[in-house]
Amino acid sequence: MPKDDMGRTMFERGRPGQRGTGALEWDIPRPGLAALFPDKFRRKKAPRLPELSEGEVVRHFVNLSTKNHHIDKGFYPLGSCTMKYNPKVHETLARLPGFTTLHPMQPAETVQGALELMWRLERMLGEISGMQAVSLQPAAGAHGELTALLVVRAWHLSRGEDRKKVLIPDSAHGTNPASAAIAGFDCVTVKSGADGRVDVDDLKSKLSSDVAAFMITNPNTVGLFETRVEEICAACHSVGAQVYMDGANLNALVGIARPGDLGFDVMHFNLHKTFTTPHGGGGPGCGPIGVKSHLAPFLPSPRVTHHDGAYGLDRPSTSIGPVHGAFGNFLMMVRAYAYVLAMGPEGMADIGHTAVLNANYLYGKIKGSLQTKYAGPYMHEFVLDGSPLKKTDLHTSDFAKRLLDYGVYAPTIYFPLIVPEAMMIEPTETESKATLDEFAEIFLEVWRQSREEPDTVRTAPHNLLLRRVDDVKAAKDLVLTHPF
Amino acid sequence: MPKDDMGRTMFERGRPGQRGTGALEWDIPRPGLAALFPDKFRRKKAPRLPELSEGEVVRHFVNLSTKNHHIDKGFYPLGSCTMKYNPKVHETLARLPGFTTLHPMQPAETVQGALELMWRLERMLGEISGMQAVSLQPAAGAHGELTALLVVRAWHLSRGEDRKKVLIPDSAHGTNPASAAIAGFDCVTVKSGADGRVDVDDLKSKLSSDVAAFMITNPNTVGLFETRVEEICAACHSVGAQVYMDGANLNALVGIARPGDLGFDVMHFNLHKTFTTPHGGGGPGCGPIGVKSHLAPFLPSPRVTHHDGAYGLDRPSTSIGPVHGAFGNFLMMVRAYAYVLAMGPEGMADIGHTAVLNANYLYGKIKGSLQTKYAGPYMHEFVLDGSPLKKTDLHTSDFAKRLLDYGVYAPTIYFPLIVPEAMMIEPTETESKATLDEFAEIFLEVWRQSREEPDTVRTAPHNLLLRRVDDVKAAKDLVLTHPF
Amino acid sequence: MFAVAGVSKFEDLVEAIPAHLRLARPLDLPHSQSEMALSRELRHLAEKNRGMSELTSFLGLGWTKHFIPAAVDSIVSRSEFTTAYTPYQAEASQGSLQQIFEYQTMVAEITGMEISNASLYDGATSLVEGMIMATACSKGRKGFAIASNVNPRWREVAQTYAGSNGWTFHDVGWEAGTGARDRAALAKVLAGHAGKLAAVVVQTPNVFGLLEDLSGLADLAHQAGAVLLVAADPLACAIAEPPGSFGADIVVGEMLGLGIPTSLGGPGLGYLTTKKAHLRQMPGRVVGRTVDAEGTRAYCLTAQTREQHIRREKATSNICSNQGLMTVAASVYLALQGPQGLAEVAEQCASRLAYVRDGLQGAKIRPLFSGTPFQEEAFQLPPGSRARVEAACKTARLLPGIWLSDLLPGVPTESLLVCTSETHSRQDLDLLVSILSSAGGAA
Amino acid sequence: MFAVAGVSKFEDLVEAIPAHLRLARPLDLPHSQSEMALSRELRHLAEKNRGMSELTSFLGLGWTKHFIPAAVDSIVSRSEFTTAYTPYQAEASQGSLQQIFEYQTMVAEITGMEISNASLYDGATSLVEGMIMATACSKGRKGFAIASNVNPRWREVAQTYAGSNGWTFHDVGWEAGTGARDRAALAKVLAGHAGKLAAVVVQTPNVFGLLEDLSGLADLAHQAGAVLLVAADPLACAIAEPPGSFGADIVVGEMLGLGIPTSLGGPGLGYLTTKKAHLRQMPGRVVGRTVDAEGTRAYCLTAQTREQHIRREKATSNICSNQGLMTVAASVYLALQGPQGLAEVAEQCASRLAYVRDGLQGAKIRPLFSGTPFQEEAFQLPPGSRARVEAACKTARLLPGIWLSDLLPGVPTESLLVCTSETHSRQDLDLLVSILSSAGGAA
Ligand SMILES: Cc1ncc(COP(=O)(O)O)c(C=O)c1O
Ligand SMILES: Cc1ncc(COP(=O)(O)O)c(C=O)c1O
Repeated sequence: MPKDDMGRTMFERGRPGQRGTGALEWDIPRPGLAALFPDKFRRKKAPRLPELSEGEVVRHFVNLSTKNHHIDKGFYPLGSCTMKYNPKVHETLARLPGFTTLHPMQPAETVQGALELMWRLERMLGEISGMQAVSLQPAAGAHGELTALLVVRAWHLSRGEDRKKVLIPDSAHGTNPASAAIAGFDCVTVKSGADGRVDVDDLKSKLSSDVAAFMITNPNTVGLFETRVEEICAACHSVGAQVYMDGANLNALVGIARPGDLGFDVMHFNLHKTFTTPHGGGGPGCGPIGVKSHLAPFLPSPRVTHHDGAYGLDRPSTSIGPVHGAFGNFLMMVRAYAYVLAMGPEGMADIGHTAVLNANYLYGKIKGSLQTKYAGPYMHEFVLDGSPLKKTDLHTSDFAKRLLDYGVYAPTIYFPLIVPEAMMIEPTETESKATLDEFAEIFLEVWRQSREEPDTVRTAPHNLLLRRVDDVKAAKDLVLTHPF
Repeated sequence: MPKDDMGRTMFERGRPGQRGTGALEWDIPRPGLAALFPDKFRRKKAPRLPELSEGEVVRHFVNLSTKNHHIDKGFYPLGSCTMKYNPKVHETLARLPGFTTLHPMQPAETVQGALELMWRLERMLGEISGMQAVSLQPAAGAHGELTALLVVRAWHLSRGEDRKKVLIPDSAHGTNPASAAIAGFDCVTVKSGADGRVDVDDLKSKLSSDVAAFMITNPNTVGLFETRVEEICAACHSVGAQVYMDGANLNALVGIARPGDLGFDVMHFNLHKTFTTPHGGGGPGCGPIGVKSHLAPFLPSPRVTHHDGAYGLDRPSTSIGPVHGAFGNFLMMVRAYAYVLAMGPEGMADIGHTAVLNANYLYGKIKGSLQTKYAGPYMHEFVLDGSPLKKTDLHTSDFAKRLLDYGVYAPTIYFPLIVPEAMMIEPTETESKATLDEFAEIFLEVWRQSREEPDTVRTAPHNLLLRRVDDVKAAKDLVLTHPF
Repeated sequence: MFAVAGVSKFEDLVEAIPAHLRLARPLDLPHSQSEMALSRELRHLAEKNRGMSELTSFLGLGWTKHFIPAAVDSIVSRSEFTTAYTPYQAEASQGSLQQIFEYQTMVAEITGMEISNASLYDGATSLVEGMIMATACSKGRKGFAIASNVNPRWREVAQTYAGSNGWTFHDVGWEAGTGARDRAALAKVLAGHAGKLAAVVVQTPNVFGLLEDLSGLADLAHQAGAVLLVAADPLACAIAEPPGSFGADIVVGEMLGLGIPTSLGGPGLGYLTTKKAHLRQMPGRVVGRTVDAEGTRAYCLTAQTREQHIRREKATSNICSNQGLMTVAASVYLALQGPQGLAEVAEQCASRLAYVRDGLQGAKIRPLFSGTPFQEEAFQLPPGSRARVEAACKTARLLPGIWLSDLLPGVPTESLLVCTSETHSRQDLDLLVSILSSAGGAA
Repeated sequence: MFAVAGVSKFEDLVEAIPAHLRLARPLDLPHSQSEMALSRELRHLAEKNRGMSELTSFLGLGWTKHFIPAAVDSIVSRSEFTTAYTPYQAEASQGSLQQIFEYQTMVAEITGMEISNASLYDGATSLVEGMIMATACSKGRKGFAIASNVNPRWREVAQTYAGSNGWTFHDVGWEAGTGARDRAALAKVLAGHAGKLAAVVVQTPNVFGLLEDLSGLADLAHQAGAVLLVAADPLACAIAEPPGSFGADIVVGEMLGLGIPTSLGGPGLGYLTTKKAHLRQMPGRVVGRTVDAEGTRAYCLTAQTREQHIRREKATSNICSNQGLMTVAASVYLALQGPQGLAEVAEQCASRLAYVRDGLQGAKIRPLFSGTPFQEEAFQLPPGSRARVEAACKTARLLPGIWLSDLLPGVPTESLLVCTSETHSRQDLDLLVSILSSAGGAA
């Protein structure tokens, strides 16, 4: 029976007329729908929502939930995603009625605590990053990228320049070019050098007075610090271009080095990575941006102000305008604020230290199998080249699926594009040595199987609720809603 | 790896010096342990508690948790246990700081809401049961039994009688005789008749002026209403004995008939059954007792009072005294109170109706396999006679283990003692017809296997994390704590 | 661990960071606090706010307080949903995948559309994504015939994106009597910008809380070669004919309120539904149904060639992380309510507004417009009464609504936009009516 | 469904209930309420209480408020633990079983004993169960040498059970100077009731909050053929030598506070640890480690022949449902703290009491006894000051402690039992000191 039940939706359960909530009280007269809406507005055919009791709904979702891997279950080495432990107190605090019941249109004097929290968090992020002004409004990293590029665009325009190009390394995350395009820029790709870092000569050759910004991830997506960052920034600045840091990998730097000190003009944070707000199966995130002071006037409105002990809101005319209907994902800010308080200066420094040590330790344990394309040491993550798997006609995706069989998640795969058959591993600082050792053992075992019994790997997974999922069929059939 | 990891304790993980909580603030001088305690009091060897990070602790318990069957996962047909759905709002309400932060020694004027809730719940239980006074203090059903028997004893003593015997049917739950023994009584067993109900002649033959009480479960443990209840009560009363109703099966009666109206003098409730407070893997429960007015003066102290709009506490001198250090399991009372409000008179009546219908429906579906020993119709549960399994050399316990393989829990087995190889099935009113149908299908399939491939059943379970657990070895080795 | 890492000390690991660029001091942050201390601090901040459990609030504008059954958070808070990542590895992520598939189905059903994506940040950005999508559906056109009675907070966000995308907005005003979009004005825009319009953009209920009559609108848009983009309140759709029934091409909006607390407006949940024919232009993630190697039903992310990680600068959107967990909240909420429960909540909201309207009638306070409201409506108070009303509300700890003129040019300064929901008791409504009647009644 | 059930209507199913005994009217209960309405009502009741988040409280007596890390409830509230039954079917209940096994291990470690059961209702009933067990260990003896400084609330409960069990209590008073049990009095009782005593019963810290010196006590008890039964505070055991080190036979007590909120005193968590030799007399459930058919490590309920469902009236106890979920709370709490964290909490509690004692010293308010307190201590205020102190505390919304004389005969009316914990800030302590010093200081 469990097998038959796999994938059965709510729409295939229940019975007509059932509902999971009790009838509401009518302490006022009930005019009836006909009296409320003229016929032309009234819905004729009810939406086919499930008809289940509360118990059935709960059972459905509880059982669904257990079909997920998640951090509280086991190791989650997704590179670039910083799957670290999310402290439970954040969940409690983000559920305080004093935060959850606030309305975005309330008068400022009734939301002083919320504004204070945002004001303080902006400054904390500023101190951590070495940036001079911060906006918390973007709802995720990509949203931050886009917002930051709009800020850069506004700055250029304010100087009478309508620059058209944004330079982006070939190792960049897909959101970088996508954000640049939506911000109205043309993307120009900068090559990576033989060492996996930006090819500075290629960069220089592409810099011009039409370049609005260079977007660079640091540490970059192969886990390497951009050692020539000063030279890069200087070159960009010399043609009037801004340097943007994709801060998705900030976890590696906290307490070790600050983007602002490195020369960057603007960056985004992923609170759902570095500041451990939970990923929620794909969000909500929070993607604040930090800027040097020359860009500050252009940050999204409203801005939180603080005068004479009172917090307020301001909408400067220089601002690019709002990028979110309200203030962004406020409850994620609550969690990040609590995290910074828990860490303090000492704890913050430990984050980067342990993240870097864990990554290099883990690579040390497994490098007898697959190897990286670019030499380390690495920062918080490393990227294996999966090409040797081809010898037994396997792909990185096969290897990944086989890892799942051992109760761990797979690394990020096929990203970045500059490493063939890439397998990107980020252990994070919250995993113990014991867990790293266990993962290394699993990894080496799968490596052994890849050579000695490749079929086991090719047909993985074997131990999960499902065998290999047919994504080709999914893309062909495109069944995107339940066929009633 | 998952298999190897089975059963690994917290004590086998972690590393010395690790802890899952941050250091506390010392905003006062820290005298140090040596200054606080003379040497003779100071602990020399720390307890070997786990040394883990918060993330490791959470991961440990989350993974443990998923090794449980539970109501929110699937059908839980444990007879006599009333495993019905526990509404989620109860969990929220029982966590309101206005309830959880109360101290039992607070002045009554600072806990008016709590006292009001208890006062009202007492009266609600009184109305539901037809009893005239209720005490919420006992912490579980067995505690209620014991408390009730002490009340009965005090009443007899108040009349100058020191009666020594308690009569108990052979079908009774084990707590009945155990409670009677601890209340200082000698237990005398009353036989069940051929119809599964109390053998009234046997009862009468054992009644005497030395009998303090007759304890009877109604509906009884084979799911039958004691039709001759009036005659039973009259016979007992005629010799001055009290009639006690074990209310574990009250779910079958709510809104249909009231124990007080049936003639019982005293009873206990299981809020963790009829009033759906969650079972918590074995508690906390809550076992209020209800009595007719002649027994009320003897109820445990303190009693909640209500005069002139103010709630207070009283300790009548006639009381047997307290049976709990405080007021009992207060947060369970909060949940039960919310449940009564949600149900209302209409919902209450539905409980009994649906519970009874579900039980008889389910028996109708499976009676082609195993059958009951005593004829129905049944109230909320029925008890199958597992003897036919012996034909293929199987036992009820084998059958139960095989059921587990299909993602459902097993019925209560080997209870009551009057049915050989008993299998006691209580579906409850919160299960849908679809779930009953699914269970019936599974049951019939296991029945088929029992005859056609008994080895499959004998060696079950096959699909769970573990195969059959060796309880004989457990009882022999008696490893009751982790061997460090 | 250093030995395995191939170094002898930590500094060796970060030698790639030029020494002078490393941070030589501890960060200037508050000292590390215990969970007890920081909980106290956060509670203190929370208590500095006056939430809607303390104030009686009639604020709406798409962020509406509804009652959230406890079962919602009991599911949302399961770490299986909370601490998972985007479900990349389908075999170990069926929980989130099936949940999203079910969410997609329910949102499509509610809006009357064929398909849905897996979420967008919020209502305002869903409008923007809808507009970007419209430009793609119309092969790059950049003009928008947009109703002036679309939520101004959303329009502002669209404005932020307009410059870099080269968008032109052609405003379509509202009718003075009904508050609905001005049909004549729309006809003019359509005629005046033939061949340039990507979309006709309307919202229902509009900023005045009034249902827009969508009949015939799709044809008008399509005749102009544009798509019909409708921002719609999902709760209103429970009882009002949904945009899909009127041939809308893209429907967007905000799901906050349906299982999601207002939380200062975020995290909310932007949705986008459309026709299957427009799938290739749709932004964001989408889950499809398929099978595994043994034919067992399974779900996975699909149609990914639209997305940034594959198509990079040619992607339909830059969105990556979206509002995943909020779709869990909305899914549980909608599943609990079912069609009946959802309709009852909607009816409650509308009926409570009618109760307020009836009450104000007595004090001669009339709605600003004659259109059909759902749960929000603008009431016209006498000139000069605003200060009196505000003072009376302050005393009563009541937020009576939003003064429309703070939001929108061209409306009288004493128009108050009042939003009711099932969470308002009769007493709450009576209090509002009595304050508006006495402080705001005809002097 | 009726057809399958073999009847044509509901009444046929309940024909066994004589018609005149059936309830002919609806129950007289409040009307069914929606979740929203009943939540409002319960919140209203909760708000009628003044909890310890609103009052500054120094109440203790074994129900002590400690900070509970959020991870505790995040585990406890998982329905896997909350909605499971007693783990009868081991193969489908390993979660609860292993958790209980780990709990047993931790409680045994903390108290320094060999084995533990799976829980009892609360501290008071754990004392009773310990006494019942002692009678079994001593082959039916019914006398108890019991210290008068055992928590009177617990003694009262024992008294309730005494009559029906035929128990006799021989009180052992306390020393006027130290507050500890009176050794001479104990010697007298032991001598006077030779052959009749089941147990010597003491508590540490005792009702005055003072540690009892247990050395030599086990020998004295054993010489009398009795067992040594110690009620012990598990948190004190983190830094104080536990009863097991002194040869105690049975240790009982209350775990409330350690991951479990005070909640008007329940649900709490009674524990009982003992020597392996006494297993057969131990009340309640116990989990043991074993293997499955393939040799994989497994856990199951064991030693069940002691229990009511097997032994019925000969069982060691009548207990069936116990406090299962509370053992999850305590287990998570103890696992999070570890030995270091638990010791730090204990040290904080004791240090904060020392701070109060030092502060009161200045106002010449001295402890009632000279013994060594853990986190609770009785202070002697000047005669006649109680009313003044109570009035001042009421104004300051402070519960300064428990007036000992309300609880125990033979102590001065102005002895105030003050309990401190890590949750008291320095300001809280200063406030207490200042109120006691001014209102309760020498007049
Ligand atoms: C390097 C990098 N940049 C940007 C992003 C986009 O962030 P988000 O998903 O928050 O939009 C990611 C997310 O995975 C990333 O890894
Ligand atoms: C018939 C019956 N009586 C009494 C009890 C004891 O109740 P409790 O476990 O709450 O002590 C039970 C529990 O299973 C029972 O089924």
